Amino acid sequence: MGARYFGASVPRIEDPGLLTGRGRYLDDIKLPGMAEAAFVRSVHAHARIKHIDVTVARNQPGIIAVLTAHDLGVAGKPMPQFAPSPLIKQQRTQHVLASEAVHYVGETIAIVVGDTRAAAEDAAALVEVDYDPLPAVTDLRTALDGDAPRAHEGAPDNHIATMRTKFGDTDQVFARAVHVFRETITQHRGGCHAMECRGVIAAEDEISGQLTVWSSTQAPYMVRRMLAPWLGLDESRVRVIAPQVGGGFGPKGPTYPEEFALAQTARLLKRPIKWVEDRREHFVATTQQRDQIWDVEVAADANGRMLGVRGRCLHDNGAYLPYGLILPGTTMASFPGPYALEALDITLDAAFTNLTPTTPVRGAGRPNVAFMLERLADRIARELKIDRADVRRRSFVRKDQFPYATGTKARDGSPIVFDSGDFHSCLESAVERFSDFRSRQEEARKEGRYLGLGIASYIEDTGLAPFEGATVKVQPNGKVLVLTGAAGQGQGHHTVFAQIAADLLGVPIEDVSVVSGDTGSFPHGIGTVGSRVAVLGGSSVHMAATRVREKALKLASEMLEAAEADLVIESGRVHVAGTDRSIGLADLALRLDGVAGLPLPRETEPGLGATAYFEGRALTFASGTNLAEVEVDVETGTVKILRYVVAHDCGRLINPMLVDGQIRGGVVHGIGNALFERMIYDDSGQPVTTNYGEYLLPTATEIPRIEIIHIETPSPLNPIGVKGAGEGGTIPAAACIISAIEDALTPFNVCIAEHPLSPERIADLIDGAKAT
Amino acid sequence: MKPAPFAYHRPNTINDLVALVASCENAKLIAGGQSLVPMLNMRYVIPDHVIDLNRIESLNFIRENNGAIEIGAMTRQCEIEHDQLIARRAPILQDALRHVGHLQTRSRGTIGGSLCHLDPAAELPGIAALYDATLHIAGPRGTREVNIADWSLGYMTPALEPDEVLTHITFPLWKEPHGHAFLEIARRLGDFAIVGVGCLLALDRNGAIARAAISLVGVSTAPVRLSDTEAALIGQKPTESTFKAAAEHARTIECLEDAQISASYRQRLAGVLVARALKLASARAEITK
Amino acid sequence: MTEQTAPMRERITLTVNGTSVEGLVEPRQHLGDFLRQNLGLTGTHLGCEHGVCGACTVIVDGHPIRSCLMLAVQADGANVTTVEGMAKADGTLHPLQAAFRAHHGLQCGFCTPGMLTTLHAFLSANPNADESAIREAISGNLCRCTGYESIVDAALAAARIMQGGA
Amino acid sequence: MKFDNSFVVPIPPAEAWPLLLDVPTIAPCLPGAQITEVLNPRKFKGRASVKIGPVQLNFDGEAEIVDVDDQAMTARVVAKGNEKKGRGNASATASFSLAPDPAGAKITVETELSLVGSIAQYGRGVGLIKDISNQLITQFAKNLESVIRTAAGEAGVEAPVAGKPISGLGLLGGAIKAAVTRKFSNNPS
Repeated sequence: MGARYFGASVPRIEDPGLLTGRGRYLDDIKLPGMAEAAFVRSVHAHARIKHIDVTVARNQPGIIAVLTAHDLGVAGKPMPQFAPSPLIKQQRTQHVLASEAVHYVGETIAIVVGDTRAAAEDAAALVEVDYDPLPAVTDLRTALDGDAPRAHEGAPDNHIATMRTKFGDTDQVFARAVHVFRETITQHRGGCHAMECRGVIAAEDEISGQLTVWSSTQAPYMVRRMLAPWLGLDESRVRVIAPQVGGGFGPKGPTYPEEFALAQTARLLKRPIKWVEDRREHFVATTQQRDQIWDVEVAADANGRMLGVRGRCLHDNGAYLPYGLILPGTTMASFPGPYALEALDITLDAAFTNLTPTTPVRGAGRPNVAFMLERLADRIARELKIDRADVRRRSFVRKDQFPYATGTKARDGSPIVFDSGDFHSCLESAVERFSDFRSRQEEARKEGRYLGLGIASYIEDTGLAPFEGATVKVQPNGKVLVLTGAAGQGQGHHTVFAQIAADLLGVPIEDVSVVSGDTGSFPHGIGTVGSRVAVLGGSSVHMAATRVREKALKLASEMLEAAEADLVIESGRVHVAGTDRSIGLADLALRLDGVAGLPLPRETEPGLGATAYFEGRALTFASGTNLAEVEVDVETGTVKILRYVVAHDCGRLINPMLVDGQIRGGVVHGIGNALFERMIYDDSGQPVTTNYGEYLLPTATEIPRIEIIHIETPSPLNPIGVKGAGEGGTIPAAACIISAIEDALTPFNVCIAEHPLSPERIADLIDGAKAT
Repeated sequence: MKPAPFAYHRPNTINDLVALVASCENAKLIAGGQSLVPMLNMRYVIPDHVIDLNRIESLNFIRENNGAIEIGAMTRQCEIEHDQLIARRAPILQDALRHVGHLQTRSRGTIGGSLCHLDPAAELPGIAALYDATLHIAGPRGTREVNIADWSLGYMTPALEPDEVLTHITFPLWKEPHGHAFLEIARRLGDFAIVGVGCLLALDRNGAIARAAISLVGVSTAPVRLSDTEAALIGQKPTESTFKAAAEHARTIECLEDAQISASYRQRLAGVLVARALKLASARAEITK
Repeated sequence: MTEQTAPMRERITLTVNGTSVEGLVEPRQHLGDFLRQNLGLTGTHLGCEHGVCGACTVIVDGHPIRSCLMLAVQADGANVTTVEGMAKADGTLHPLQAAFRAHHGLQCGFCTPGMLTTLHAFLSANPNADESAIREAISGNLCRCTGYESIVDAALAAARIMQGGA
Repeated sequence: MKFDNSFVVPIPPAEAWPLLLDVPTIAPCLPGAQITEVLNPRKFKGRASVKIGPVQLNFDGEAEIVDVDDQAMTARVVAKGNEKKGRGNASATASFSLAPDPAGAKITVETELSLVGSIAQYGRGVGLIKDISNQLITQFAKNLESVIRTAAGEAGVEAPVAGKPISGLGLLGGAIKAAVTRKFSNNPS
């Protein structure tokens, strides 16, 4: 079997509908009798609710219901914990509707159901909530101080959990190190900002009692798992469908209060109800990420080789814990980066604040750790006056060390092992594109222009456990159907699954269709988080399609009376090589679908199909190095990114064009984190950047072309040799841009240990450095 | 994010408009709507009546008259952006328009809407200030004129009575050959200006500065003309040190601050951009000499 | 239900994708909602409803506009083209649509209709646009997926085809 | 947001103190504010209007005098209001204290104001809202001063008219002036 599609830049099978306005996103779904909902949300960051008066609101035209927690029967019934952990000291999940207290601006208090969204908004503005404001925790730096206000009234403190990752003897390594440097590093939160906001439709079928929930989610199976027991329903009575989803980027992974509220309200009112998050709601009600403060030390030898890292991280989890400790956990799992450290000792404390809760946003904790480690690497270079790339060269895990046990341990206690990689090749292939940079930099400085070259390397643990699965089936018309639990949000999963199946079954890709994200069409799934779908979903399609292929060959060999070894599958038919004898997959499928009175061949299960699950027993590690060239206008502090190069290793490429798309989008998200996106709250916890004029996403004019170099070290851990590619663009990008800015400002001796950086902040840094 | 309900009116003539405006309580006029509709959608502004100016044909024109460019209040930004007369006679308007929102908002946005909305960062009021423009007002008491210097009464508050409407704007053109420059720093192209600087500069036969106009947007609630700086420039040679001195002046103007931008940063940019705009305008003035 | 009076509605007539349509709209309903809800043309997407993201861009009388910032009642008598009106009746994709597919100019597809309509109007008026002009033209369209480069490449390729080149 | 104001009135503290506790007199000192209902001698319903550029806000709410200490001559007015069209809530605590002064009595008003909801969530307006609030409260203190002076029989001082809407452009102009003339300590140079 020669790969025809695997490895080729195949145009996506998803595109024709999306290009002609026929994508079916959540808000495009219209059900008979469907009402629309709006939520009354907290305007306070922290307050007791004294009273909620809905009488005026209820009497507005076009209003069907205005429901509080008590009306909905959900008071005192918080949402379940998605990811329980014994480390959690204070178990706090949000109530579907708050009835006693609110803990961040945007928290749901009441649901208003009307004939139209506009009518629901009219009435929502008339719900009177009488609050008793309480002091709010809005500053992570002091959140764990004894005298800090409590994010939750009556709590002993704001401490959620302490996590620690450690190997080697840090005391000894730091004691004998020639160099030890200490840094305080700050990273600020941003949002997901998928162009499609979240949305939910819930409808209960009166006769069957079946509850169907459409949700713009990354994880429909998780929504079902959370909803069914909470509603007291068998899982079989709850079907969750993710329609076309307009981007996810992490925050569409958790299950939200709105999903619970819509389900409960639809059942209560006995009619379908839709809620579509508007952009202002998205700014307060969809989870955010990246607030962390690091106090760390790095030990290096005389040549600048990194020996050890130790320190503490303060992590802001916002007002609740909707996702257990998964987000801080991804921070800890990102060590030791690509570096062969002798010792590591990191302690993380997660804290509650009265801000929007945090869960993973593209990269999760990894961009944080990459930023921290890369700032330390640059610090070593600066202090030792050596090339920044040399610190990496000397500190990386070498190619001959793979598989490499990092020293860290997985949650089950097993050692973490880098399965494959070639960190040095990634580095050198990117570095060589800037061989003339230093001379250009010197020339430019003579003209008063400040160029900088940034560098950042990273690893990404991908293919997160436990599993994804797929059914591959040849239909009686010869066309192939792939059913899978792994839903997509624009990555092109259907295309890559179709590529894999089409190759194995010898059919044109046009003959493969994929159905995903519907708990009613495939029994088990986890979700599209942590760059895991190509690895686990792709492998499961490969396994299932391989079984179908074997089944087809076995049956064809009987029907064509030829040895299996002599058979080839091409253009939807099984041929006896070198003859004109053949049989169509359609005929085989028809045969196995069965005809009354005609027994199936012996030891053959019905249907020309198979189901397989691929279990991710160990992580597969993607890696890479980014370089960026910037110019800083030192008078205004503005930054122009002139060039950006990514050298990237995600194992074998199923579809290079799609991988490039993932990388470019990811890099631009990271550039947003570095230069543009800042979610600002005032001291009382009011968010003040709740529109796109003030919260800035990167735009086409601010972004350079992104050059991509692929290094392929196939993963030995899965049958197709792939590693995840969804977040690798984002992970190093902020670190790379900040590195470049710092490099440009070397003549001013500016040191940068934070992001995002506004032009004003850059100007202040220059002034501050001049002054010292 | 849907607006609160309102009644809608669509007059066809200025007279009908003036009558309507006088008869509607809590009304908002909609021109291009590119600032108003977001405020409606976000329910910052909740009018009982919205009066649409888009069908009043007589408010849409660009013409030269008596040494001045006259632009009707409902002339769309994209029309000014591509107009040949403007390109010849007041190209700085087109330079500034490149920074006004985006392709799609300039398709609807109007010059009159921009002047009446009077956002502190808006570019077009800054150009009006640069030219000492006159605003022509119609109302139940007849018509009147307001100089741009008297137009702002405060934050987003033009000198317009509730029953009056802006009909057109007159930009007196400079008779002498001159150079122009419009420079702006915003976070991204099309964003609200942190600071924008417009500059017109004429040189005499000896190469000294004969006339100068400098206007800044973004720094205060209304465009700021640097009259003292302009006066000090007269007779000076257009050199780096002249520009530097002007920049020093610009750095001392009192500036607004908000959640993201401090006053001192605005002052810094005012200085930098004034120097750069003067340099560019004088280079262009050299060519026109 | 209440006895309060129904909101005032206005009757409008306009041409959408070459077909004359009528509608009864509340004055507060914006054009984007009218296209989506009243006409079922759900290809026009609402991404921010405050005029920044560009996903709702449609072409009105030849100009790309944000349909969340234009009241439906204002479109009375207008000629509107949405993404649904770009392909030929026989299903042949517009050169821009084909180029978007060939260059992977879309991922989640949510910003795509706005990108397509913006570029359709822009390239029709500026057939020789270069990369920087194209980037400027779509600077009012947010995309979180692609990083824009593939969209720019698609636009450059489509511009060549729209001019009758290779 | 915190604002401190103080002024001196030419009457002894013992005479000024009861005036200060007379809410129907002091409430209209806040520009744009009026009392709509007296619930009890120390609790009132009222209304306040303010215009921020194109945004006209109308608050309905309650004010109550609490913690009155006639010995120390201190009291607090706690007020809160909801914007009638749901655009946010305002709450304020004004702490009054009276102390002897060579010229009569010195009145100190410390006000803590907080705004929440959509009106507080527009970052570009944050600086301006602070200036307008400062201007309102300064005007309140000035009006209060003149009310007390009038009550004390001082001639030529005009008391504010209850319910008179916020002094429109003049007040706004003042706020703007306050905004643009603020001195900044972190001036570069």
